[in-house]
Amino acid sequence: MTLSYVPGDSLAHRLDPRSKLLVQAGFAAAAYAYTTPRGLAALTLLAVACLRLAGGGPRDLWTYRAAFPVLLVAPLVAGATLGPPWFRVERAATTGLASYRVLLILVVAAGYVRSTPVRESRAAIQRAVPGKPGQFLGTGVALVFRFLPLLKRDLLTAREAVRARGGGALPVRERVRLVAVAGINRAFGRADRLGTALNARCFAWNPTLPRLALGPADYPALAVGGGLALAAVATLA
Amino acid sequence: MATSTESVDLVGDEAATNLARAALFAALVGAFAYVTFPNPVSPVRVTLQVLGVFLAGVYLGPVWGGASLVLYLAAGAVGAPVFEGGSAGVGQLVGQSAGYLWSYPLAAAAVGAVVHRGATLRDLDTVGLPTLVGSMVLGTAIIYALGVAGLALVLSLGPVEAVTVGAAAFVPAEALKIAAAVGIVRSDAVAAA
Amino acid sequence: MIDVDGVTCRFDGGATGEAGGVVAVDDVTLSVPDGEFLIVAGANGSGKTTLVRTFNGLVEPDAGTVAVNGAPVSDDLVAARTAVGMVFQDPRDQLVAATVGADVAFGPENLGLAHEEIDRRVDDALAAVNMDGRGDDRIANLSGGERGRVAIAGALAMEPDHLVLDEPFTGLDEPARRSVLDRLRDLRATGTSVIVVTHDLRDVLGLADRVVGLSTGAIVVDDAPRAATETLPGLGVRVPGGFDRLSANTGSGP
Amino acid sequence: MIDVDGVTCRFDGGATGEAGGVVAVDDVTLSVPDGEFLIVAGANGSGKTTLVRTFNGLVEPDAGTVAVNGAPVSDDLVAARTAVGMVFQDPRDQLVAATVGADVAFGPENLGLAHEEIDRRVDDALAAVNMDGRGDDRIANLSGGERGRVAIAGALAMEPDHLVLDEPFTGLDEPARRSVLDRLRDLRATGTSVIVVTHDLRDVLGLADRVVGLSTGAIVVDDAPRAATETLPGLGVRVPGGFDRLSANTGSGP
Ligand SMILES: Nc1ncnc2c1ncn2[C@@H]1O[C@H](COP(=O)(O)OP(=O)(O)OP(=O)(O)O)[C@@H](O)[C@H]1O
Ligand SMILES: Nc1ncnc2c1ncn2[C@@H]1O[C@H](COP(=O)(O)OP(=O)(O)OP(=O)(O)O)[C@@H](O)[C@H]1O
Ligand SMILES: O=C(O)CCCC[C@@H]1SC[C@@H]2NC(=O)N[C@@H]21
Ligand SMILES: [Mg+2]
Ligand SMILES: [Mg+2]
Repeated sequence: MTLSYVPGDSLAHRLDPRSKLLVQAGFAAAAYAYTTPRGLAALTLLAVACLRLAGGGPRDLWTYRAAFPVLLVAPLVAGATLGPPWFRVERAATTGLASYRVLLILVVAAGYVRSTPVRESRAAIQRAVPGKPGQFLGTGVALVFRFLPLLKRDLLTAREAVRARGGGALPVRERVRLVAVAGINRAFGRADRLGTALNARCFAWNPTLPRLALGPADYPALAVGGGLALAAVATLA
Repeated sequence: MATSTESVDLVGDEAATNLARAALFAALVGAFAYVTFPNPVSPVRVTLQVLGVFLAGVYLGPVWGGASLVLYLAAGAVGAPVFEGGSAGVGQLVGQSAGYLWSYPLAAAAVGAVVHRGATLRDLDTVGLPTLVGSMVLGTAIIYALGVAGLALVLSLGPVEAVTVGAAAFVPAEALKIAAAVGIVRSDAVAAA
Repeated sequence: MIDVDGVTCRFDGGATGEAGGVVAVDDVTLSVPDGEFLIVAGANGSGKTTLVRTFNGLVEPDAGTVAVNGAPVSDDLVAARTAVGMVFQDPRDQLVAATVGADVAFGPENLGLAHEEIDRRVDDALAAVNMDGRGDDRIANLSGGERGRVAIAGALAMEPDHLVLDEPFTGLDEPARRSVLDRLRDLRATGTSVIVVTHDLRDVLGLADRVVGLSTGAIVVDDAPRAATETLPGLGVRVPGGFDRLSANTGSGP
Repeated sequence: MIDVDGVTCRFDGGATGEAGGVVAVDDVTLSVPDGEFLIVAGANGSGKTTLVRTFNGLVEPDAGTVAVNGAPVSDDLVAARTAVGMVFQDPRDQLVAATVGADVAFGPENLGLAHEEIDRRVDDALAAVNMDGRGDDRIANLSGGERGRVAIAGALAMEPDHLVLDEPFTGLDEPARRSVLDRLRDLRATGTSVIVVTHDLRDVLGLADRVVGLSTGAIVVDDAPRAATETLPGLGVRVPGGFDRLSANTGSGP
């Protein structure tokens, strides 16, 4: 299970991707500005609300499991010292709060990811970044999404081909080598064929952008995002 | 029936192919992010991402290699499951491994610049082994520098701890990845890019 | 109008990677008037795909020129690519988006059309390949024939002046094939030239105005369908059992 | 002998990614005796490819079992894969080596055969698809039909007990198709069962012993060719203009 877009009609699904990106950015800034027990307690409520409003739950966080050991061990590493007193609680606590802050930011991001289809992200990017850089980022990002399953497929079909043709009994190392080389070769070929396809289909710098429009629900969201960002700036100033 | 073509600004054959390749390598780094092993000496996991970063620099050169990793970060930010273990979202870009992630475009560009001695690509068969390995060592140094700085900043670690956890623990793994990259680049079965 | 004048395409090393190279297209001269339905026939490896790819500049000839609507392709790629729509031999090579609707919309979006116009074209094109209402399907999950149909829809949605289809019917089931043929007939009636590449004439001969037969890259037949069918079997091309039985076979004779 | 017993295959989410999923194969029971020439026909998306991929374990059924030569596929995948040779719908999915000869030899090498035997099989298989002497060609440089022919050769060289071909003739020119059909006829005579997946019966009906028609994953026809052709057009399958005209059309009637 990886974290990805899940069709639905939750509040977050109806929001404009730009509002959601602003909320995320504001949240991250606030989390850095208020890395205190009270600040993080308040932000915890907000983070959980964000994920809930996107129809998500604890299961969505499972994809971040790789981050958990770092977040857990970092405070211990930070607290440990090479001489007496061997462990300094206040340093461990500081790092512990920093770890927890990262977790909260991940929770909010999960809400965005599960409620925003690729097309909308692409449109948001292309509207936020004007001109060719925006088109490069927008289309490029859409292509990355497109390649991910294909790459998996290329490796899988390379494996299937090897198996279907009696390679199943080969030693593991040989199979891995065959699949890796064939898979990478296929992927390279695919990129070039995709380039040709883009050309044949008039791939242009200035296409019609997908429709995006702020709805009534976006204004409170923009206010939350903006407010968080302002609050963060206020403490830093 | 005639469509007015004056306003259509075609990307152009070469740029479109380069964009496709850049996206492909971004996806490849993403696929490599799924391959993770626990590191016995560090809580940070070993991943294959860095191998993808090396290959992007080698095959695409400094400009498109760097651009490829920019796409990688952007795609991850808006939700492609391309970061460590299939995670995604803006959060990761300010999280504890943020330093590593932001270093990838720079590292790929550096690898590409050393291998190709400039912006125009040269035939990989003419690139000597020392250049190839040297470029990747430089790339690794950039990744560690930013990665360690990121750990220190984000998790408020001291310099010694950050270097231990964030760099020293990965040196053997990175050596293996450099060897694998050399193997792939030198394999004539891969008639790449 | 597409004008091909003395075009030759060589592949370095060719299939065997040997010196000398392969001549895939050999001094071809050909002109396709607007509104013509042309079949390009020939055995495997006879150069059909390579030839039609010069029409929109995907392959650059080593000698000779191609002009579309009077302008040389090499001078104005934008014009050539918008004027010549192409369905690739392998649909997988052509699909660029993740869902059916997004893929069919890709071309029209690049033309910078208005949203309503894009939506109309997408609906229209999907209907022509019997894929109405499947815009949200994921391309990765389609069956082989469904993929081929989406590729055709993507080219139809461009509403090009000239439409090139490289073996378009191979994976299509009977209703889809009929529906596409109906659309091609309509397009021809509105002045679009339609160029179908194939080595199986049974499905399309009834619609054709003219057949060009290739052998090792050179034109060996260029004639009306009825006359061409006499030479074609010698080229490794399938023709209908009897020309007069055609309409019974394809259900789509004129 | 291939025994398919109550097989159902579901795809999570199906094409639309919606909850519930798509039932690609729906409770299929079927048995293919040795030496039978079976056609599996059906419209695009009717589940043909998914069904035959269960025969060698490339798709695992969600319910039901498949047994090859008496042994359940899931118990011994390696045995199933050596007994059932398969030509994929898209030849690109199947090719694993860089050159034609190396690719065709790949399967026999995995069987651990002697070099002379491997060489004999490779030459034999390439001859059957009219690609004699092209062993050194690079696969990346082949035309679409040539690639399809190499894929078929790769399966023939395995000399499997059962040979499954998923729409094998779509890209093949007429001489190649005849040559492959001749080889299939010989194989059947030596007791190999041949299973051809298609939605165009015109090319193969003359050789078939039996036709199974699928519609949305379920078997709706299972009959002798002549009888089956009456129901099949309703399923979106192309049949010869008239059954008796078949041999004239395909040039390969029995
Ligand atoms: N990229 C390439 N490099 C070298 N040779 C090539 C390349 N592409 C095609 N060829 C060779 O050029 C010749 C013509 O190929 P082309 O694809 O045009 O044939 P085709 O008529 O479309 O055949 P098919 O019916 O099989 O699709 C073939 O001999 C092929 O092997
Ligand atoms: N990986 C997949 N995920 C989800 N759905 C799939 C997947 N593969 C196939 N399907 C769906 O299952 C159904 C049967 O597909 P299958 O490929 O077996 O059809 P087919 O009969 O071989 O069609 P064709 O003639 O087009 O090749 C189709 O509706 C298809 O969209
Ligand atoms: O969150 C991410 O996706 C970034 C993970 C970073 C892992 C770093 S990269 C350098 C070092 N070498 C490894 O194998 N892992 C770490
Ligand atoms: Mg071709
Ligand atoms: Mg199929």
